[in-house]
This record gives sequence, structure tokens and C-alpha cells, in this order.
Amino acid sequence: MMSIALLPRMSRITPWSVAKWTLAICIAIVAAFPIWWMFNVVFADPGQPVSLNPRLYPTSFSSGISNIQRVLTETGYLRAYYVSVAYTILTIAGVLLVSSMAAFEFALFDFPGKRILFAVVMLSLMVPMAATLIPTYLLVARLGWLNTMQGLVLPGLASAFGLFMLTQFMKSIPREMLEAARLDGASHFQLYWHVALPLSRTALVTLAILTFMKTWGNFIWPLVVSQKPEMFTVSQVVSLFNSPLSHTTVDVVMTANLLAAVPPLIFFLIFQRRIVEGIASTGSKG
Amino acid sequence: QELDYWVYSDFAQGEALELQQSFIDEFKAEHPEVEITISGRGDDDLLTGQIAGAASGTGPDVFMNSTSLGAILVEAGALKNIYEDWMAMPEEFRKQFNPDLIDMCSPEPEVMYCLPYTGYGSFMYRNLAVLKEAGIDPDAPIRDWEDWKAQMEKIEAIGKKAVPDMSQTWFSVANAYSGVAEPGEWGIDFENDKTLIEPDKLAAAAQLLVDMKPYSTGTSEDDQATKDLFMSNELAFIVGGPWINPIFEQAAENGDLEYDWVLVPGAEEGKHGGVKGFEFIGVAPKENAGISWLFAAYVAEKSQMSRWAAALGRYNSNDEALADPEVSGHPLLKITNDAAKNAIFNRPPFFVEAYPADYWSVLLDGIASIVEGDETPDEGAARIVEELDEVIAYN
Amino acid sequence: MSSLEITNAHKNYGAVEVLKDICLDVSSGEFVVFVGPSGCGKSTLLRMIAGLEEISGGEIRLDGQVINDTDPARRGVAMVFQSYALYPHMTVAENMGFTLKLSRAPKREITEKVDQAARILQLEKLLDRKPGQLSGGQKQRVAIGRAIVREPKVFLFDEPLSNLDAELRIQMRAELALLHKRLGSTMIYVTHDQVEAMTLADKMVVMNGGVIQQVGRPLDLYDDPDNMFVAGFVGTPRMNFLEAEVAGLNAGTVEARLSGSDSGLRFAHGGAGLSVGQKVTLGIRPEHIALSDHGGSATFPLSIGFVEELGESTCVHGEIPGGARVTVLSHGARFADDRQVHTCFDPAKVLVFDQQGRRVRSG
Amino acid sequence: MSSLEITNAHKNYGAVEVLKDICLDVSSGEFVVFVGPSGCGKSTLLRMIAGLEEISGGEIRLDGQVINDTDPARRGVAMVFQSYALYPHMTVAENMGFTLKLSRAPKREITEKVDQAARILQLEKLLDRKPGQLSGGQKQRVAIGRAIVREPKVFLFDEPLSNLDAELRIQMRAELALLHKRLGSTMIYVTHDQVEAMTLADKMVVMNGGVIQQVGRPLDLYDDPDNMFVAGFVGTPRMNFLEAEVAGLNAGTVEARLSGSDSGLRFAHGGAGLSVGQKVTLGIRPEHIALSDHGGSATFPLSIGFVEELGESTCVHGEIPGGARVTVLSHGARFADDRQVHTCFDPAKVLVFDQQGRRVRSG
Amino acid sequence: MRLTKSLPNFMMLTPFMLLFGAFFLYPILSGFGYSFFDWDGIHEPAFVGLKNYEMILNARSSRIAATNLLTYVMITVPLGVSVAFGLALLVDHFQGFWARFFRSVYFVPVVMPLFLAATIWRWIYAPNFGVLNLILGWFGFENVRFLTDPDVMLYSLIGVDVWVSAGFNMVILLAGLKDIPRHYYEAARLDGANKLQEIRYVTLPMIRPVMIFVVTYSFISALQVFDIPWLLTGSSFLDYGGRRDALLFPVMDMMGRGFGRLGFGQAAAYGFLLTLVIVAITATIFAFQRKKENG
Ligand SMILES: Nc1ncnc2c1ncn2[C@@H]1O[C@H](COP(=O)(O)OP(=O)(O)OP(=O)(O)O)[C@@H](O)[C@H]1O
Ligand SMILES: Nc1ncnc2c1ncn2[C@@H]1O[C@H](COP(=O)(O)OP(=O)(O)OP(=O)(O)O)[C@@H](O)[C@H]1O
Ligand SMILES: [Mg+2]
Ligand SMILES: [Mg+2]
Repeated sequence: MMSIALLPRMSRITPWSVAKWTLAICIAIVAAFPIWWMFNVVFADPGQPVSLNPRLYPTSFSSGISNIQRVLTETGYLRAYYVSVAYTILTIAGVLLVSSMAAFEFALFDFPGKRILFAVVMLSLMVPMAATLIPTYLLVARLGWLNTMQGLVLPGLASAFGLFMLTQFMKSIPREMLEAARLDGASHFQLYWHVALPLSRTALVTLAILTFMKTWGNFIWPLVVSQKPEMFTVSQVVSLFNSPLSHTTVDVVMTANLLAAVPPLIFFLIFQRRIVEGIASTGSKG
Repeated sequence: QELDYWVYSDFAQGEALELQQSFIDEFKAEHPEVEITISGRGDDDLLTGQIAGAASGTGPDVFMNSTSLGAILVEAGALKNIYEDWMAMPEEFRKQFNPDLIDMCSPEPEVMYCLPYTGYGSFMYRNLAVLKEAGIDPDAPIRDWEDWKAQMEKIEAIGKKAVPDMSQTWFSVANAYSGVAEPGEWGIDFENDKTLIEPDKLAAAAQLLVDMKPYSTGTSEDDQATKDLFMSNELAFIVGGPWINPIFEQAAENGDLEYDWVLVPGAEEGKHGGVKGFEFIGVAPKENAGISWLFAAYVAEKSQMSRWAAALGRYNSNDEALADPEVSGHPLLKITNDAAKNAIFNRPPFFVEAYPADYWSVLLDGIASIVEGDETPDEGAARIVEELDEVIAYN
Repeated sequence: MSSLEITNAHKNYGAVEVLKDICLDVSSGEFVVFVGPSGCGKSTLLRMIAGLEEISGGEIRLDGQVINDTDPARRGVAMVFQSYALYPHMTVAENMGFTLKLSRAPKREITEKVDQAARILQLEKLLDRKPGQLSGGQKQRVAIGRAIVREPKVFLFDEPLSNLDAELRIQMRAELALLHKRLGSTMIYVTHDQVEAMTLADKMVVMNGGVIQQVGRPLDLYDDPDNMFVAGFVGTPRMNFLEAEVAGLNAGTVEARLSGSDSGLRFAHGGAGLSVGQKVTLGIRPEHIALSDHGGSATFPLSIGFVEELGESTCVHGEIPGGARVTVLSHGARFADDRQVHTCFDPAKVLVFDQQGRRVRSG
Repeated sequence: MSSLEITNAHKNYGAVEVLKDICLDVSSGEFVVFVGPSGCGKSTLLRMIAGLEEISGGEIRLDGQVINDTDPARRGVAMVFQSYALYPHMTVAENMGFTLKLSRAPKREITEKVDQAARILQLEKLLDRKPGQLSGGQKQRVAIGRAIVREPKVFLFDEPLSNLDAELRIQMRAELALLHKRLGSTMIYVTHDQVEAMTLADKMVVMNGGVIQQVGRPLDLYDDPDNMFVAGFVGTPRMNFLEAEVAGLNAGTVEARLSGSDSGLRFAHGGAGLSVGQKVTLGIRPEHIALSDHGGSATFPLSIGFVEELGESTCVHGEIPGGARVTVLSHGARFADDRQVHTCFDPAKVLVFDQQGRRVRSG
Repeated sequence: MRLTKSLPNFMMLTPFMLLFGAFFLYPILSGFGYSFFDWDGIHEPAFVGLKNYEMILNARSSRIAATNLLTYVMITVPLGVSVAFGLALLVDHFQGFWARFFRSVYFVPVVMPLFLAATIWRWIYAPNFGVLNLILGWFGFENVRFLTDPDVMLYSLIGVDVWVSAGFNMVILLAGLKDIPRHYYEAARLDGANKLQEIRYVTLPMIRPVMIFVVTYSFISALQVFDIPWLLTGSSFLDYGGRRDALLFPVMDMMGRGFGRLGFGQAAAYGFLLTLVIVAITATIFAFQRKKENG
């Protein structure tokens, strides 16, 4: 009896733990299945109908590869990738720089008009993006920025969300840290550059990731701004494939879609910890 | 000079793109100072881009679109009046084109908004494997709707589907309706603010849609799923335009599909349904409209259009090109041609006035409520026509 | 090594005056400690010296020069913060050298100075670590090192040890004392721990409510406080205060009657500034009250409420007739039970305060 | 009022054993305090009693019944958490009555019991407030009130005062002692503040590394520790430990030679368990070392390193020959300067420990 | 004087404020201006006063859109948040690797671009032969026309919506759960609370601020619903909202009026009305929240 009591207790199998695991796994299937399915459609024996064939596992590696080759070579997909990547990277860099500078001020200093300015920016979080789409488009057109990278990127840089998030975060930078730097002789900009920025790394990474997801998936803005094929983004090229009149079969359509999903998926796999924790911290603090 | 040339996305893929690109190259050989970029777009993007482009003065220079959207584009100021350029062209150029279509582009005297370009007529693709499996002889023509429905029943009996859900898009509704109606009984009479749709004929078409419901896949003819079903021998019939053919052709080459095409069955023997439409090529009212016009005229010209038709079997509005013996033998072109003979126009009249935005949704919602069983076809059709008149009047 | 003079300094936050007419001289090489209850303005005063808070009125001079409006970085002061305020993304060496880097000092000079400071603080082995990998005491040392590198005229410390645990605090306290001896610099130190203040200070500044209450050597403040606040604030357990009325003035002694009772108390006092019938407060430290089993003249019976036996010392809390609460501190003796005992006040150690709480000195 | 017996209790987290073979009897009405350094397992033991941690081995009995697997709510224990753990969305009354509400007690009974507890703790006026509107001390009282309402057999406290500031802590400590007197319930209390432990405990349990080191009355532990850990842990300043070697055994006294020096020390000890040549550690409390200006037999010269003058007491840190660090605590005397002084160890107060740190008692 | 002292502050703010002014404030204000004009984007705008607003408020389509939106929001917000909360509780019951694993898997849909999610779900929802219908078929259910049966379409949309957003909200709620000090649960256990009562009396009240954030955020996004129904129904600017307008929502209606019918004035008015509604609802939530906190 003694020896039994001394054994380290194994996690016992109770009805509750069975239910817990079953539920968790079922939901995991629901969450991941659609993407798995898309993957399987791409990597399936050619000519097999998708209908009547649930595609639970990939059946042909080579046809997937040839689908991918086809999409990459026969269309402007690669160029669109390049545009999308540039668009995304520039947007991320711009958003981080511009909103961190503003957040630095809003979070850590007092100056006349601060509350009003901040309130206005925050109010903008509630304005539906569609309400500004058309006037913004007209402005960009008037500036002659259609079909240009700056036309694609600049309007997305003043991210109220990013400002909000970074401000929240920077508020937690200890005032003493800045004072120490002031005593060390740092100028205003040096405070930002040497202290505030490095200390906000987590928040910056989170914002970068969120911006990535939003920019990569952005559909409507590129649609109106980049009208020339050499400025098409991935979302536009994919929508060509998705269009009812496109001359393509399901596997090719799904290939185009899958390729569009690859960067975010890879990004997620690499950074999942930070993404999830970053979002968590913004949400639970906001 | 740089010209942006926008086309439907299927024109900017595969073989069609090669051909378009060679037109461009040839044109550039004659006019070395121009750069021409072709870009393909979905129907929706095409319209949005043109309108947005017109609003901001940055749209494409040369573009195609459906004649059915002409009036909107005219309103948007996206189309240049090319009457003078047209008249400046030599007589032999002008007489290549189908005169009816030229009229269509010219709603008023001395006004001409476009050059007729390509076109289509709708017909019915048949999956022969399914038919054979259902014990239907593909060589026997489908006499009428009753015969058609009888075939559907047989197909249903072997657990396959006969048709896509034809009540979902105006295009397929029009295809059904055209089986009873005459070309003049579709569209809007803008002078009297009345729809031209005949209530009893609409009711008959609606009845057909109701009858077809049990045999349908539930997907619309535009859905990729529909084509997938057809290619995987689950679906027997698709009514559609020639643009669907390339993927079927591809599948047939791979040996996965055996199919043919026939005219859309009509309500009675001898009557056939079908919708036809045309695309035009237009020029934006911008500085380089001059060279744009030349380019538009070039691609619409006989030698280009005959190559187009020969290679793709696609219909166009250049009568001389279609008459070219090398072309007329193309089977796809032949069926399109046949279909076009008794088909109704897609959204007539063109370039006159834009359709009220609610028009199509009233029609489709009404059909939907009949098919869902909320109304009888007769009641529903009468109500639809009434409502359509209201919508037109309100506009 | 530099002297600091503060004259009539004021500080307002909006309408609230948090520092009132502060005058203070700090001589070169002195270790000055500010103590006082929370919110009394210690940090504010320190931060004004550092230049982190604007001064609302008055003057601060360092080596004779007014520095009221000088940029904090140019004052020649260095500050060590309670939370250390180390830059978490820089190594120890980078933290210490940051100020030199900002002033574009040559690399060699930076390394040299950092190494030197590191040697003083025995941080040589930690130079490549990040603050996150240091213990509390090490962080504290780095923070001091960062100050040393700046070679300041005045070191400022704002409760530098309050984040450490008790044991480490005692150790770091000793190290600080040593450092002061070694560098000989002027240091100003804020704490609200009086043990820290008593043990470190050359000069202790007791503040309350934005006003300096007394300045002096720690033991002077302990033995000879200027007012009730200082008397009560310095020393644990707290000084006992008894309300009383002057009953008689003799040569060298004063007779007082405790409020609420008939008991009289006679103690040594010159009598200057006192008159018969005057209400006063008597102060006597717990260790100056003796306990005995037998009553006698000049003793009061004590009804014991609560005894804290800490081994080496015993703290007895109780009431004397008249209801005044009295704490008695004794050493060695153990109290087995709550017996009735008698207290005997050391008549030489009784302090007198007037009704405004000001000390009435013997003469 | 209930008695608690713990026999051979173990606790493992995975492979780590954090409590080893704990045996403890708590009699009815006793106030038991667990002390020990951080991480020694105090909280874990308490939580095992509460039923919040499973017990890996051994038995816990309450009133003779094994409660190893009883649901926490049914054990008849109540716990007061360090962080109070008051439900922030409920009023004080709701917080206190929550347990009764869950057990579906009638409304009237709830109000009655809550009112009664509130009266005991003088919380009557706060019953409608939310915890957010209370001061630290009031929160603490509500947390205790919540425990009282449950009318538990045993009260459990896990460092209930450590979130309060020093002054309030002393006050609440007195209140707790009073409460214990009044309710007469069994209380088990965890702290790592030894003053709290010494002043509150009927029975003090010193733990280290998951093992109970000694159990007893506080002063017994102070005067007569079982081992070096207890000797060093109880009492501030810490006991001085000197490495030595037994040089001679006489009747009633032992002669020892301090390591690293020739000096000898003679002290009272029966000699049982000691042999000549044996290495031992001698322990002597700072207050049992006297300082004098003149050397003499049985004195050691002390080179003073650091003096802490706290007014009432003076703590002198220094080294004796052989390099051992010694702390001396004296009262009254003031040390003006760091002169050379001599230390004199009270021979009656020297404790002896063997090399395993176990006390070698006199006989 | 104060202004010159704040000069460095303003300099750092300038880039953001310039961009914000140019690409947010200016468009929104000019949009507000356009809302009083009849304007097709090409010709000179003609002032029409409140006519645009009138037309929107009277139109059949905006009524349908509003009704759809109301039903949608009333279901999707509580459902979405409940599902997310349930997931958070579930994941919270795992430790270490598995907790991270499930958390990541549940988050995967959030990472997908919306256009992609819609494409996939169109296939999954396909009638007769779609994966979902196939699975339902195994259990003997009749074919459901998820995207063409007007009675079902809204729920299909909500399904996708929950699939897309649950992971996001879950992660936030999970962080909220982790922030609840363990002692509250222990106190509740000692007080005799069972699991459900713990959720009711500890978890829910303690997670309230996070919950409010999640609900508010969900509300704001739900009111702007656009991409998913647009793509699910294969909408275009000429034909949107799906069969019998079952998936017609205000933002879609607005886009259609703007680009489909060149009613940029109307679209602007629509956008302004929508903004008003969203601001009002958010403000209400916050006011409610504040009242509860103070009360
Ligand atoms: N920025 C400020 N605005 C308004 N009042 C302030 C501000 N900073 C400090 N105070 C007030 O000034 C007074 C002095 O604050 P200070 O920080 O100097 O106290 P302290 O003595 O350092 O206290 P502690 O021991 O708690 O650190 C306090 O009453 C505080 O409330
Ligand atoms: N959930 C756990 N998993 C693993 N180890 C744990 C866990 N909880 C506590 N421990 C370990 O058990 C030991 C005892 O912890 P316990 O909290 O009982 O210490 P304590 O004496 O209360 O310390 P403190 O004074 O800091 O509160 C510690 O070493 C701790 O690291
Ligand atoms: Mg302070
Ligand atoms: Mg603990």
C-alpha cells in the first residue's frame, strides 16, 4: 500500500480527460482540415474529380509539382509574388517606423494637443475601411500614384491600430529608463532610437506580423490601385484564377490559392509563438 | 507612348494570349514608338478598373468589354466617341464589320462609342459518357424540353446530375427563357419604360427551372465545381459560352473526358434557345486616343480576327473574317454561329441607357422564389414583370 | 568632489506645493541621506537636483554655479534608480559605456573607463552579460557602475536598495559605505528605511510634507531631535509620547502630571520655556523605560497587552494609568507570562515637546 | 477546534521531491507558524493541508479522520491568501457570504453569519464596498472574515501580511494574535518573517529544503536550536559561527582552538559527544559577545570593519584573528571611531555543532 | 513657449500625422462632403442636400442589408465569442506542448488570407458533392445548399466567420485566462464551487475587461462584414449579395452603389451612416462598461 502511494501519479484516464482530448482533436481537425484539403487537391492524381472524392490525403506528389510549375511559369505569378513581397515589406517597415515614432510621443511625453490628437486617431479605428476607399483612391490618382509602389504602400502606413498597440506597449517602458538615458546625455531622438525602440521589440514584432497578415491578404486596395499587370499582387492574380471564366481546372486554381497561402503559413510556422503571444498581449491589455 | 490594353482574363491566358501578343508585336513593328501592355482581368475588375480609371483619368487606353455594359461606361465617360476616326477609315475596312453591330455601337447619329470585337453564342455541352451510361443515344437530337427532361430523369436514375442550377444567374435564366421566347422579348424598352419580358413565357421558363431542380447539381454554371463535375463524369449538360471549351478540350486530350455540343433545347421541336452577346473594343478619351484607335482598329481587322477565329474557334463581329473558309469550318465557331442565329441578345438594347441596378436582382430573386416553391410560376412571373416595370419606372 | 547648495527651492505640481522653501548645504565628499515618510518629497528633491524635474522657485548651485536650467546630462550628476533602469538590450559593458558612446568618446577610452569601474565593483566577469542574466545585487552594482563611469560631481541614489531582499540589502549597504570611502565623492541618497539612513549618513535630512524637519548627524537626531516628528520617525520601536501638564518647575528638574491620571513624573530639564500649567508632550524611548516587579516611587504600573519576544530583545506593549500606550524594550530578560509589572522612566532621558510639537530644550 | 496530524507526508513534482517525510502534530487551538527560507516548501505543506495540492504519500488526519482525498471544500479548513484573493466583482458582504451561497444556505443565515464576522473584524461599515475600494489592511480583514464565516476547524494563512507596509503589518499582527485568543481556533500560519513567527507562534516549525528542522516554542528554538540551520535562521543579527577544533575536554568545560589561529576558547559544555581533535563549529549570538577596550585572557582582538549605529543598539562587524567574521551587538554604548577593541565571548552561551551541522548538546 | 519646448515631440509625430491626415482624415472629410452631392466620379458633382441619405434609408436593398446585418451580428458575435471562449477554456486545460499545439492549430485559419478562406469554403460548401455535404450524407442528412438556399446562407457565412475568427479571439481570451491569479480558483474551490461555478463566479467576472475588448472588436468587424460574403457568393459590382440578397450587407451595398452604379455620393453617404452606427454602438458598449464598473 505504501509503495503504491509513493508512486508518482500517472495522469489518470478519466471520462473528463477522454472528452477533453476528443473535443480538442475534433476541433483541431475542423480548423486545419480545409487547408489540408486544399493541399491534397493540389497534390492529387490529375484527372481525378474533386467531387465525390474527399481528398483526405495527397495522392500524387509529382502532379502537385507540375501544377506549381505551371502556375509559376505560365502566369505572372512570380512577378506578382515579387510585387506582393515588396508591398508587404515596405508596408511593414513603414508602419513600424512611422507608428513607433508617434507612439513614442503619445506614450511617454506630454505636449499640447496630445489627448485630442490621440482621440482622433483612435476614433478612426471605428471607421469602416470602405468609407475611405473611394476618396483615398481619388487622391492617389490625383497624385499620379496609380500603378506605383508608393500608391500601393503609402496610404496604408498611418495605421491607427499600430499606433494604439505600440502606445499601449510603450506606456509600460519605465520612465526611469528614459531618465537614465537623459542623464546619460541622450537627445530626444536618441531616446527613441536607443531606448524606446529596442525595448519595444516584442510589440514591434507583433505589429510586423499583423501587418504582414493584413497586407498579404489585402484584396480591395491593390485591386483599385494596381491596374497594370506588372503591378498585380498575388491576391489579384489569384482572383484571376478564381474567376469563373478562367480556363483552369480546380487543381490549378487550388495551386494558385495554395501558393498564396504559403508565405503566411511559413511565417506562422516560424513565428507562431510570437504571433500568438503578441496578439494575446495586445488584446488583453487593450 | 505607352498603351494599356485590357482584356478579359481568358484572352490573356494560354493560346489566346499568344495570339494577342503577336497582334501587339505586329502593330508595334509598324508603330515603333508605342509600347503596349496587355492585361487580363476578371469581368468585375474590368468594369471597376475602367470606371475608377475614368473617374481618375488613369484607366486603360484600349480595352474590351461587353456591349451590355456599354451604357454604364458611356455614363462613366470611359468611352471616346470614335465616329470621326471611324469615318476616316477606308470604306473597305468599315464594310468588314457586321452592320447591325455597328449600329449598335452608334446609339445616335454621328456618335459611335466602340468597334465591335468578339462575340459569343451559348450552346449546350454534353458529357457523352454520362449519357451513354444513362442509356441515352447521343446521336438522337433532343427534341424539346420534354425530351430533355426525360433524359434528365434517366441521368438522375443512375445517380448522376443532369444540369447545373440554372436559376442562379441571369445568363442561365436567359438561356431557359430563350427556349420559348423570341429575340425581341428580352431586355428593356427604354422609350416606354417597360420590360420586354413576356410573363407567360417567363412562367414557362420558370416551370422548366422548377422541373429541373431535382436533377441539378445545385451549383451555378459559373462555378468551378460545375465544370469539375462535368469533367469527372458526374454531370451531363452545361449550357454556356465557348469560353468554357478550353478546359474541356484539355481534359478530352488527356483522355479523361468525352463530350460534344448541341444547341440549347427549346420548348418545342425546332425551337432552340441561347443567348448571344458581343464584346467591343473601345478607346478612352485621353491624349493618346489617336494611336489607341489605330491599335483598336488593327486588332479588330479581318486578318487578325480570322486568325483569332481559326485558332480558337471563337466568334467575332468581323463578318469577312468569319466568312473566311479557313475559319468557317471550325466546329466551335460553327455551333456559335448556329446558336447566334436564333439566340436572344444578352442585355439589349446597348449603349442606350444603363439598366437599373435592381433589375437583375428582381428577376433572379423572383425566379428564386418560384424555384424555392414560394410562388407558382404563373404568379411569380406576373409579379416579376410588374416589379421590373416598377424598377424601370423608378429609375 | 563638489559642494551643492540649495536655497529656497520650491516645487509645485499645478496648485499643489510638494516642496516648500528647501534650504540645504551639502559639502564636498559628504554622504547625505534624505529620509521621510512616503510622499514627503524626497524623490522630487533629488530629481530636481538631477534636473529631471523643473525647479519652480529658488536656486540650486553646484560648485557655486546656478544649475537651475542646465540640461541634466551637463550637470555632472549621476543617478542610480530604485529600479536600476538598466537598458535590458545592452550588455553590462554597453550599459556602463552608453553615456560615453553618446558623447562620441573614442572606443579605447570607453573600454578603459568601463573596465576601471568594473574593477571597482568587481563586475569584470559580467561585462558581457545582459541585465536579464544578473541577480538583483549585480544589477544594482551595474547601475552604480554606470554612474561611476560618468565621473560625476555628485552621485544621486533614489532608494537604490529597496528592491533587494533583506539580506542582500545589508550586504549592499556595507558595499555602498565602502564605495563612498573609496571614491570620496559627494553622495545624496534617498531612502525611507531608517536603518539604512542611520548607518550610511554623514548627514541625515529628515523631511515631512515637503519641509525639511531637521538636518544633522544620525545619532544627534536620535538623541536630540528638534521636534516630535523627528523624534518619532527616528528609532524603532518608536519613541513613547505621553500627554502631560507641567506641575512644577524646580532647579534642574521639572515635575509633570500625566493627562488622565494623578501620577506625576519628575525629570531632568532646565525648565527654560516651560511654565506651570502648560500642556506638553513628553517623549521617552522604549529602551529608557525599565521594568520591575515591584512598584515604587516614580514608577507606574503597566498592564501588559502584548509581548513580543524576539530572543535577544523583548518588546512589551501595554497601558499605564491614564490610558497612555507605552512600549518598553528590554534585553536579556524574558517575560514568561503577562504579570502585572511596573515601569520606571529614566528621568535623564525624557524629552519635552510643546503643543506644536516643537522640542523644548533643557536650556 | 480540532487537532491535525500529519504523518510521513511527501510531495513530489515530477521527479523533484519538495516535501520529505513530514510529521507534525497540531493540537486543538494551537497557533502554529511555519517559517523557513523561500522555496523550502511551507506553502506546499499548507496547501496540502487545505487540499489544494494532492498529497504524494503519507497521511493527513483532521480530528482523527484521514482527509487525504477529501474535497477542499469539505475538509473544514479555511485559507487566507497572501494576495487576499477577494473576488473583485463582489461586495465585501458577497465575498464573505459566497461560500454559504454556494452551499445554498438560506439568505437569512448568510446575512447573520456575515454580520457576525463583520462585527468581529469591525467591517460593518464596509459591507457594501467592493474590494477595489478598500485599503490593504481592510482587504486583509475581509479575507479573514471570509474564512471566519466558514467556521472552519483549522484556519490556514499563507503569508497573509506580506503585502502590507511595515507599520500596518505590525498592527495586523497584533490583531491576528487577538483574533486567535478570541476564537481559540487552530491556526496554521506561513511566513518568512521571523519576527512575525516569533511573536505569533505557540509552536514554531522551522523548515528547510522540504524537511522540518525543528518544532518548538519560539524562545526554545532561539535558545536551544537543534542544528546550525535553526540557529542561524532564528535571530537577527545572525548567530556568529566559528570553525574550531576541540583541544581539550575538562569537567564541564571544553577548550577549543579556532581554525586559522592559535587562540583558544574555553566554554561551558558537558563534553558529551565530543572528542579531542574533532572539528566543530561554535555558535554564539552577537549579543553574547562583549566589547572592551582592554584585552585579557579569553578575549580576542577585533578589527572593526563596519559599525552600524542605530541609536538604541550598535552593531559592530569585524574580524577576529584567524579571519572569522564576527558581529557584535551592544546596547547603549556608542562607538565614536574604529578603534581596536577586544571581544569577550560569554562562555555560558557558546553552542557546539558537529560537522553535519547537528547540535552537540551539553550532555 | 510650451510649443517650442514640444518641438521635438511634434517633429517625431509629423510623419504619422501627415500620412494620417492625407490618407485618412482628408478622405473621410471629403467623403463626408461628397455625401451631399450626386456624383458619378466623373462629372461635376451636383449638390443634392440630404437626398442621398433619403435614398439609402428608403431603398429596398439597404433595408435588406440592414436586416441581414442585424441577424448576422446578433448571431455571429455571441456565437463567435462563445466558441472562442470555449476554445480558450479547452486549451487552458492542457499544459505544455499540447497546449501550444492546439493553440497553434486553432489559430491557423486566422493566418489564411480571406480570399483564400472563401475559396476553400465555397468548395467545402458545394452542394451534393461538396465535402461537407458528403460528410452529412454519411450521417443520412439531405443535401444542404449552403450557399444558395436563402434560408441557410446566412448561417453558412457565420460558420466561415467563426472558423476564421475564433482562433484570434481565443488567443486573446486565453491570455486573459492566464492572467487570472490561480488563487481565485483556489479560494473558490475552498468555498465549495464546482467547475461550472468557477467559470460563472471567477473566470467570467475576472476576464471581463478582455471579454469586453473581444466583444467590441467583434462587433466592429461584424458590422463591416464584406470580404467573406462577397467572395462566398462570387459577387461582382453588378451582382452581389447572393441569391435573393440573402448575403447582402451594408458595406457591399455601399461598394455596389459606388463602383457598380457610379453613385459615389450615395456611397459616401452610406459610409458615413455606417460609421455613425459603428461609433454609436462602440460608444454604447463602453458607456455600459463604465457604468457597470462605477456602479
Ligand atoms: N507628476 C506629479 N504630479 C503631481 N504630483 C506629484 C507628481 N510627482 C509627485 N507628486 C506628488 O509629490 C509628492 C512628493 O512625491 P515624491 O515622489 O517626491 O515622494 P517621496 O518622498 O519620494 O515618496 P516615496 O518614499 O513614496 O518615494 C507626493 O505627494 C506626490 O503625490
Ligand atoms: N507547481 C509546481 N511545480 C514544480 N515545482 C513546484 C511547484 N510549486 C512549487 N514548486 C517547488 O516546490 C518548492 C516549494 O515551494 P513552496 O511554494 O512551497 O515554497 P515556500 O516555502 O512557500 O516559498 P516562499 O516563501 O517563496 O513562498 C519550491 O522549490 C518550488 O520551486
Ligand atoms: Mg520616492
Ligand atoms: Mg509560499
